[in-house]
Formats: sequence, C-alpha cells, structure tokens
Amino acid sequence: MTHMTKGTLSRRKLIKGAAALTAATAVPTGWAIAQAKPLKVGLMLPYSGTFAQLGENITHAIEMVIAERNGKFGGREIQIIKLDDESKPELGPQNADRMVKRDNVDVLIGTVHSGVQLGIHKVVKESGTLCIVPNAGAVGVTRELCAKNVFRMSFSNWQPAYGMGLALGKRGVKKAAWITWDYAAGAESGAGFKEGLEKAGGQVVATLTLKFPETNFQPLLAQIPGLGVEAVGAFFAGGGAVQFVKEYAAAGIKVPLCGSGFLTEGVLGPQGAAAEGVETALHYGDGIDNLKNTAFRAAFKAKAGREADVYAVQGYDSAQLLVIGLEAVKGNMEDEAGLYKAMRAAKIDSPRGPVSLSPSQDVVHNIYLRKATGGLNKVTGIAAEALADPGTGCKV
Amino acid sequence: MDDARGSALLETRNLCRSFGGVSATRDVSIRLAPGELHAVIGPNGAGKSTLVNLLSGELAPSSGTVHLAGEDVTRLPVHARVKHGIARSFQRTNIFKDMTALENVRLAAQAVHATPGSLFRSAWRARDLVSRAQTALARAGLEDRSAAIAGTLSHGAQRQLEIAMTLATSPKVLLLDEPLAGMGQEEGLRISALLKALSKDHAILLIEHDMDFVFKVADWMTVLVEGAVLAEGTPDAVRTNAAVRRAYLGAQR
Amino acid sequence: MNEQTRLLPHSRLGWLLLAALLACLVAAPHFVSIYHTELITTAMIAAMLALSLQLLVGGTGLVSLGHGAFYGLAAYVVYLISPEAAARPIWQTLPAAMLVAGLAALLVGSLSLRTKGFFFLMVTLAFGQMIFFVFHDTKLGGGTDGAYLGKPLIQAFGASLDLPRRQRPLGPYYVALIQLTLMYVGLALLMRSLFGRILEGIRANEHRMRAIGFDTYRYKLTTFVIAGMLAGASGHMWAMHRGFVNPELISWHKSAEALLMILLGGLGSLAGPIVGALAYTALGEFSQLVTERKLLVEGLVILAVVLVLPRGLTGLARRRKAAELGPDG
Amino acid sequence: MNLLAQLLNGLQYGLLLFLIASGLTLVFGVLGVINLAHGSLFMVGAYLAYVIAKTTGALWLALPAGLIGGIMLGAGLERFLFRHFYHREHLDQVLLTFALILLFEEGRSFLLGNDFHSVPVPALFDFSIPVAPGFSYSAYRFFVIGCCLALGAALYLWIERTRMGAIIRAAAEKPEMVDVIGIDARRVHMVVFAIGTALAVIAGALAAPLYSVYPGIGDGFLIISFVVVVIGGLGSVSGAFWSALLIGMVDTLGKAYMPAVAGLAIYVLMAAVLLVRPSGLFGQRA
Repeated sequence: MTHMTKGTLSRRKLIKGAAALTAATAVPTGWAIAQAKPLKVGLMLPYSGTFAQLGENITHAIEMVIAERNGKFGGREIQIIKLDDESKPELGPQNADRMVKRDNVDVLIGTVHSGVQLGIHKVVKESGTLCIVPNAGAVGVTRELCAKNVFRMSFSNWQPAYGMGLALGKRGVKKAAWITWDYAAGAESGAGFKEGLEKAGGQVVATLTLKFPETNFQPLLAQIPGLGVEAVGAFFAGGGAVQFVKEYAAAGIKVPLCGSGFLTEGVLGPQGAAAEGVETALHYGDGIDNLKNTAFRAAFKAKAGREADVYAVQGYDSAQLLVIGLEAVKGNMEDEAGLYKAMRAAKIDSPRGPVSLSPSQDVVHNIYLRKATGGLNKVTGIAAEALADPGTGCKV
Repeated sequence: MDDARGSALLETRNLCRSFGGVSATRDVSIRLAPGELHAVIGPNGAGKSTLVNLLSGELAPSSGTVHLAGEDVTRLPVHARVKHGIARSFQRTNIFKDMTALENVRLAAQAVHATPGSLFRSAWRARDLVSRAQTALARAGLEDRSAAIAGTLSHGAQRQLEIAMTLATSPKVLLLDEPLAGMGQEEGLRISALLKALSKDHAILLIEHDMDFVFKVADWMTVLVEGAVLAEGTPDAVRTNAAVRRAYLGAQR
Repeated sequence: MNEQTRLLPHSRLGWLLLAALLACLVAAPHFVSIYHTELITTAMIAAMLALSLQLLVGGTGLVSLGHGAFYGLAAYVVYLISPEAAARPIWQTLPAAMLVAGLAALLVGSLSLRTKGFFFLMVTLAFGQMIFFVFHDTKLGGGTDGAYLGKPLIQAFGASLDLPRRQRPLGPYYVALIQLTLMYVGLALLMRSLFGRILEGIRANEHRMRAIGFDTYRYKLTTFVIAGMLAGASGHMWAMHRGFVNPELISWHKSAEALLMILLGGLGSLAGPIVGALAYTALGEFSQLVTERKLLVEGLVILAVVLVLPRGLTGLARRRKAAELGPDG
Repeated sequence: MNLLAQLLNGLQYGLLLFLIASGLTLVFGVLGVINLAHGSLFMVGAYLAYVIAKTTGALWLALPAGLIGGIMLGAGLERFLFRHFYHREHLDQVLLTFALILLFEEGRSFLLGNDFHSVPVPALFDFSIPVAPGFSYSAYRFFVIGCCLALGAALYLWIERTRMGAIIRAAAEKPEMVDVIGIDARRVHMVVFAIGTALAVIAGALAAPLYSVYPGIGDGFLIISFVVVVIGGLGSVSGAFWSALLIGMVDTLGKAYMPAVAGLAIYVLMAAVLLVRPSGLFGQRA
C-alpha cells in the first residue's frame, strides 16, 4: 500500500507549493520543468509479514542518507513513495507496475524477497526504470538476467557461502556436508559453498535438503553422524535458522556447524547458548572497526531506536549509490549513459568497508569470517577480500 | 409352477446382502415374468427396499446373481441397468423439484435415447426427446401439467411424475417402491388404474403396504420376512397360506 | 419461459446489461491509464478462472479446491515451452497450456470424483497442493522464487503485436477480452445443450440422475476436464500478460479466491463470476489504498457476503426484479 | 543405525498429526461441516504456547490453558458461527472458514506481529537422550509422544465407553441420526466441536517448541491432516490414528532416504487409497 511517513508528506506539500510558485513566475524550458519536479524514489519493500523489520531498517537507512543531504540528490528534491510488497511473489509484477506505471517513479529501490525481486526485475527491465536492489540475493539478477538499469548493493547468495567454504578449505577441511532448504537461495548458497571449498582443496560429500520453509529438521540431522564429515555448512534464515541451530545443538552432533552469515544474523538472542561458537561468513558483522561504521551505527540508533544491522547497511549503501549517480549527472535522469557509467564506477566508503561494483553491476565487498560469541557475531577475520559474484552469463 | 408363468424376464438366484453382521437379504430367488405384476410384501424391516436396491443396482449383493432376460447384470451399475431396461421409482418422491415436469421426464428420455453425437446440440431443439417425454407424461396422466414446476405439483401428481420418468427410459421391467405412499383415496385409484394399464406391456415388481390394493392388482406375490422368502404364489394362495397368516397378516390385522 | 437455462440471464434486461458490460470493457482502455488497463486485464484473467470454476460449482455442484492448480500449471507450461528470449506463437502456447491442464484435470478428476462432498473438497485440495509442491520444491520452474518469461509477446502466425511501448498493454487486454467473451459464449451454449441439462440434473440430484440411467461419473469427469482446460486458458493468459510464474499461482488460496469471486458475483449465473472478479479486483485495489490490513478487509467482506448476500451481486439484481414482477416472475 | 531415530521422528510427527486430524474427522463426521480454519486453531495453540512461555516462563501452563481455551474457543465458534452453517452448501462453509483463516491470521498479525519466534523447550525436558551413535533425541520429543498417546487414549475411552461417545459413533456412521436424537443434538454438536478445537489447540501448543511459531504455521499441517482424514476415512477416529502414523512414517522415512520424491510420497499414497478404497482405509461410506 502507498503510505507516507508524516515527514515526507509535509515535505511533499512544500515541494508542490514551490513548484507552483516557479510555474507562476516564469515559463521554464522542458528540462527545467523536469528539474523543478521532485525525483520520485519508489521504495517497494516488505512493511508487513515476516520480513517487515528488514524493510523498515532499509527504509530508515535510506531516509538517513536523504536527511544527510538535506533532501536533495544531485540538486533534485527527493520524494519517497512507499509500497508494501508483503513479500508475496505472486503480487510482485503487479506491485512493481503500481510503482512504475501508476506512480511513475524515477527510481525503484526494492526489495527483500528474491521471488518478488524477479517480478520487479521483469517490470523494470521492460520499462527501463533504474532499480537498486537493497537485499534480495537471487544470483540471476546479476547473472543471466542482468540489465543495464539494475544494480545490487546487498550481496549475491553465492558470496557469503563461497567465503565460508573457502575459509574451511584453507583450514584443511577435506570433507563437509551442506544442509539447507530446497529453494533457490539455498541452492545458490550451496553452489558458493561448494566452489569455495573446492577452490581450497576440500569437497562437499553430501547435500541435505528439506522443503522451504519447513522446520522438521530431525530426519536430516539424524543422518549427519553417519556421513563422516569434518564440518557442516548450512543456509537458513530467520526463525528457521533459530530452530535449526537449536536442534543441531540438542541432537548432540559433534561435527562443528558453520554457514552463510544469515544462519546467525539477527537471531542470536533466541538461539542462545546453542549458537555459541558457530562460525559464519557475511559481508558485515559485529566489531568492524572503522569510523564510518561507528558513525553509521550511532546515527541509525538515534533514528530508528534500535541497533543497525546488515540490512540497514545495505539500504544505506543503496541510497549512497543513487547519490553518486545523480550527482554525476546533476539530477538529470534523462542522461542514462552518464548515470549508469557513474554508478558502475562508484567507490563507496561503506560501514561494511570498501565497496565497489562488478561488471555485472553487483556489489563487490569483503566477506568477513565471524564467530558467535556472547550474543554477537564477532568478526574474526576476512574470509574473502573484495569478493565479486562471477556474474556468469551477464552481458551488460 | 415356473413353467406356468413363462420364461423369466428378471430373475435373482440366491441373492444375499448383509450390512456389517446383519443380513438384510437372505438367499432370495425370485422370478419376474413378462407382463406380470409381481408384488413383494412383508412387514417393516423385511428387506423389501433392500431387494429393490439390489435389483436396480444401487446396492451390490454379498453373494448371488441378478439376471435380466437371461443375461447376468449383477456387476452392472445402476445407470447401465437402466439402459438394459430396468427402471425404478422411489419410495420417497425423488424428482428434480426446480425443473418443469416435462424437463424431468425429458431428462429421463435423454438418458437412454440421446445419441452421444447429439450431446452438444441445444436442448430445446431435441424434438425427439421432447415428444418421448410428452408421451410418457400422457401415459402417466400428466399431459396437462407438463409446464408446471415439479416441486409445485400435488403429492399425487409427483408420484405420477416418478412413474412417467421411469416410463421415459423405455423399460422392460418397472421396479415401483410404494407408489401409493402417502396418497389419498382418489389419487390411489388413479394410480392403480395406471398400474393395471402398464402391466400389459411391462413386467412390474411392486412393493406396497396397502394390502387391499395389492391383492386386487397383483398376478403373483412374494412374502419376505427377515430378508428371506417366506412364501410365494398367486394372491389367493398367499392369502390362504398359514405361515403367511401367522407371520404377517395376522400381526397386521 | 418453459425451458430456461439456469445460469443465463432470464430476461432481455439481463442480456442488455451483459452487452453493456462488454461495451464498457471494449471502450475502457481509451479512457483509463495504462496502469488501470493492465489492472482490468488482470481482472479479466481472474474472471476467466472464476468462470471456468463456475462450470463446476454453479453448473454441476462440484466445489473444487484444486482448480487453481490447473491455472498455475498452464502458466508454467507457457514458461517451460517458451524458448529463452523468444516468443512462441499463441496458437502453440494456448493449446499446449490447455492440453496439459486438461490432462492434469483428467488425472486428478478421475481419482477425486470417486469421492463426494467433503472428501471431494479435501482430495482436490490435496492434489492441487501436490502440483504446487512439484513446482515449489523442484528446479523445474525456478522453485519458490518462480521464474519469468524472456519475451511473453502475443504472437501469431509470424506476426507479433508490435505496438509502441505506451500501447503495449492493449495487446493482452484485447486478447484477454476476446478469450473471456468466447469462454462466456461457449459456456452459455454448453449450458443450453443436452450436455448442460445433464450437468444441471447432476447438480440438482445426482442420485436421481443415476437412477434414470446417466453415468454421472463420466459426465462429471468430462466437465472437470473441460473446466480444467478453461482454467488452463486463463493461466496461459496470465503468463502472457505478466510474463512471470510463481508457485503461489498454484496454491489452494487461488482456488479459494476464485470461489469467493463466484460467491461475490452470484452462484446462480455465468455472469456472476465475471462481475465477482471485477468487484474483487476493485476491492483489492481499494483496500490497498486505505488500509494495511488487507486480509482483514477481505475476511470481513467474505463473511458479509456469506452471511448477508448468499446469492451475490447478480442475485441482488435478480431479487429486485423478482420483487417487481411478483412471485411468478 | 539411524533407523531408530527416524522411526521415533515418524512416530512423533504422526502422533501430532493424529491430534489435529482426529478433531477434523470428528467435526466432519458428526457435524457435517468442513472447517478449513482447523489449521488456524493449531496456529492459535502454537502462539498461545509462545505467549505463555514468554510471559510466565512456564510452558507447561500451555497445556491446561490450551485445553480450557480450546474448549471455550470451540464452543464459542460453534455457538455463534458454525451452528448456522450445518445446512448451508459446502461452498458457503468453505468460504466462511476461509474467511476465518484470514481473520485469525490478521488477528495474530495485529496482536503478536509477523515474526518467527522460537519457543524454548521446558527446562524439565531440556536434555537429550542418546539414541544412536553420535545422535541424541530431545527428551521433550519423548514427552510429546507421551502426551499424544495419553490424549489419544482419553479420546478413545470417551468415544467407546460413554453415552455421548455412542451417539457420536452412531452419528458418524449415519448422519441422519443426529436429527433423530433431537434434543441432545445441540449439546453433542457443541461438545464435539469444542473437543475438536481443543485437540488442535493442544497440538499447536505441544508443537511450538519443536517447530517454532511463524505466520501460516497451520496451513501446512491442515493440508496433511486432510490427507490423513481421506486415508483414514470420514468420521473414523481410529482410522485417523492409524493413517496419521502411516503418513508420519512415510513422510519421515521418505525425507530421510528418498528426499527427491519425499514431498510427493504421501499424495501418491492418497491416490492409491482412493483407487482401491474411495471411502478411506477405515471408512464406512464414501
């Protein structure tokens, strides 16, 4: 649904008034009219359902960037239009249509859910609307389906798991198992884990899966002792991750558990002691010691009233990327070539460390190795530096 | 005795049916000759309706067989038996209440007489079926009520409609389950006249509680008690049968 | 007056209203925005799904909760047979989608029609979910995330509808409108035929139909397959229109939604599902604008319809007419 | 080697399914209504356990609360909604209960939000018992097995040994019976619906620590319960018991040993049963 926070609404009224004033005093050229109009930034994110908090954190971070720049990117007023995509893939294309065709947004920032992302992708590829992905990790978006107007500032599912596999291999692990939900994100992570481990001389000897989003892990866990592996890698997220980590501990399995960072991201509280010592890899973590991160976390807490997380960072960087593009073309969205060129070349000083873009317009960043200790995902090192998704099959 | 009645059109051999552990039909062997009006009587719970259901195919027997004109139809489902010429009416009026009387009967005619190729023709153009239906309605004495909605007909007329529906399928055998149920005197007379007329060209198996009526119209009678055949014969023979008097008639009167 | 077909308008006024609806739909794209044009296309596709289900529910008295599966399956067929980054002509995709949906309906129907009542509901639901899981849990169609078609252009005999970008939504719009109209006319003719009379008989009293000699199972199965194929045509159009497939298209909620459209529009007419689908889409769009709690609105509307308006919107019109004409109208 | 663990999993899963399916089959059989919102009742139980564990820290309270709350919820639903739908068409029942699903989900979202929550295992059972080399089985799962068996036994005694049980058995076999018993009918209806609801709610409460609580948790269980009822036969509680165990085993062993086809296994099983016995393995009538 389209709803605005009170702040944006009043700002919008002001802008309207300003535009009317301009129109009354002079007869502007077409370009000037476009400049006078605010730039519509559509936020198509989950504001209800399981992923609501992710959507809210991303939104807070984007609003932070807008506030930092006094409401203007490249000289253009920014007008935010929000739409709750409910994380319902079947509504994805229609909701994206609402943004692009009904509300005529200039930029679409969205979304969290990979299935919904595909729907957005379909619509923006046809309309040519600039789209920045603040979370969804579906690899296709920057691989075979990539488009010149679609950029991703979050991660690809492949990246964190690749980092984890690589780190295990370097440590000398020869045989590992992979366990996940049987859906695209699980499979894409699994591919990353396998590649990373194989690169360092190890091998994935078994892949165990269960239906998404089922939580009946017992039939899978019971198989692990018989596999003879030195490590178990996993990809689960949210409540599934809570349940899995707890059951893994309860089953008394001796093989160490590790995984893509989402296994312990934002869920360490409910996982409690069961998560202690679980190693994961992700592009963010607790204790990244740089000035940018410290400032960001403080500002986020002041605005949102809670600690920043990886999703907030992704939202923050998405908006930063938009700033870079718009400043390069001075707010003129018509200059597509200039806009995309500047965005592709962007070097961002992110709370997560240095960030740039790959040729397939996917984010390039460090993948950190973390260990769950006392309720925090403590960064213990870098699993893969400046890691880019292979971007297989992308021809931008 | 069988020879005297000619060859059987409908015949059961050692028909049995039980529900759970309870036998509702025990070893029933009856014969129904062409042109015969054969009444089955018995006290409540004697298994009369079960027998009709076994004959029409609504129930499958536990053992035993049903033959129609020498052919074993035991395994045939209800609708296939209709096509072989067994039609039935129901004890509790069972019609399409929201349709016209004509449409009720036309549907019955359609079941047996429509060719598969005509299925997708407009129903209003199927003149042959309509005229068959009108004939059956007329035979049952309802020719002037054909446009009435069936549910609005009087009880008696609805019973007549039941019979018209069975007639429209051009049956050889009619199984009539208490056609007089709930009827007034006058309506009853109409139906009994109709049955007599029908028995000229159909074999009729009749279940009826009204003893005066049964003894008046039946050519042959079978007495069921507790699912088994107690006696059979002409009405006169049955009337004088001591076992029947003891078990049934005596108890009734 | 004698032989009225139950699901069709009973008066000249009814037919006139239908014609007016058609005229509105023909003219609509010239008066509304691109966005709303596409929205109406979506509504018409939903109307096709509801209409195909009406053949079972209103026509034959079979309440299926697995009907959405044939719709979604057909959409997936379009995805699976479309080569990457190219379009297949509609005279290939449409029959293929309908054929596969029909075969699935044959399989599901032949088993589930062995049961009645609640069992039929549960079995159709379970088989529908089975088809859902096939696409949800395997890589066949992109798994849980779904997949999208490279180029879902409506194309026939080498000539594709190559409209300028602004007018591109008009292609699917009119193709959907034509299909919807054809489906209505086809079903109207079907209900008027001898076959339709059998369905009406089964709906009214299946037991009696068997007793007068109809092999009702065969007719129900035929109807189930026809309805499945028509649902397939609807799903095909969805794929063409949105160019995107997702397992949610198959889930039983889709069937429940279609049932709701039927109930909303009116159980007793073929036009009901169409009116219901348009109303339901409008309701969704409206509740999206006014509240975050869309499910609440939906749930309350369903409750209201079930409790207060059991004959639906078209039933409302009919009731008024009956009141004007007196008890015999 | 791991077979024992897998059999335990199958048993525990099957017994939980039985609690849900037995309520469904009773309500179908005796009241003649289809309740799609039965899964939502399970969800209510799961969230009830979550709330109780969170506020009081004493999860065991969820059992008596589930029983009492379930009975009250069921009686209320019967009295104010379902009672008016016994003689309505299936379509109306389907949509009424579908609307209930939406309202339950919205209510849950309104009261408790949409997050996934894990529910801690009660401290008393928070230990594991080794059942295979390198693999332990949570004591709580044994507790769940015990609870389900106890409830099943109570249900069995109620249906087999009491007067109302006799009425219920008769009604499930011959629905006309319900009208014949007259004055008692209303009470029987309400009691059956309340018990069915309570069983689903308790099942949800028991399941919460095992599966966590999340939006739509009831949906998956609802569909599987349908399969259980279809295979078990309408209105047959003992049928539901054996069929639930069968499904639990087939599903669990399938997942463990043939993961590629496990998702379809129970549906294939259902298709096979329908082919051979359309009225279910233990059913009286179609």
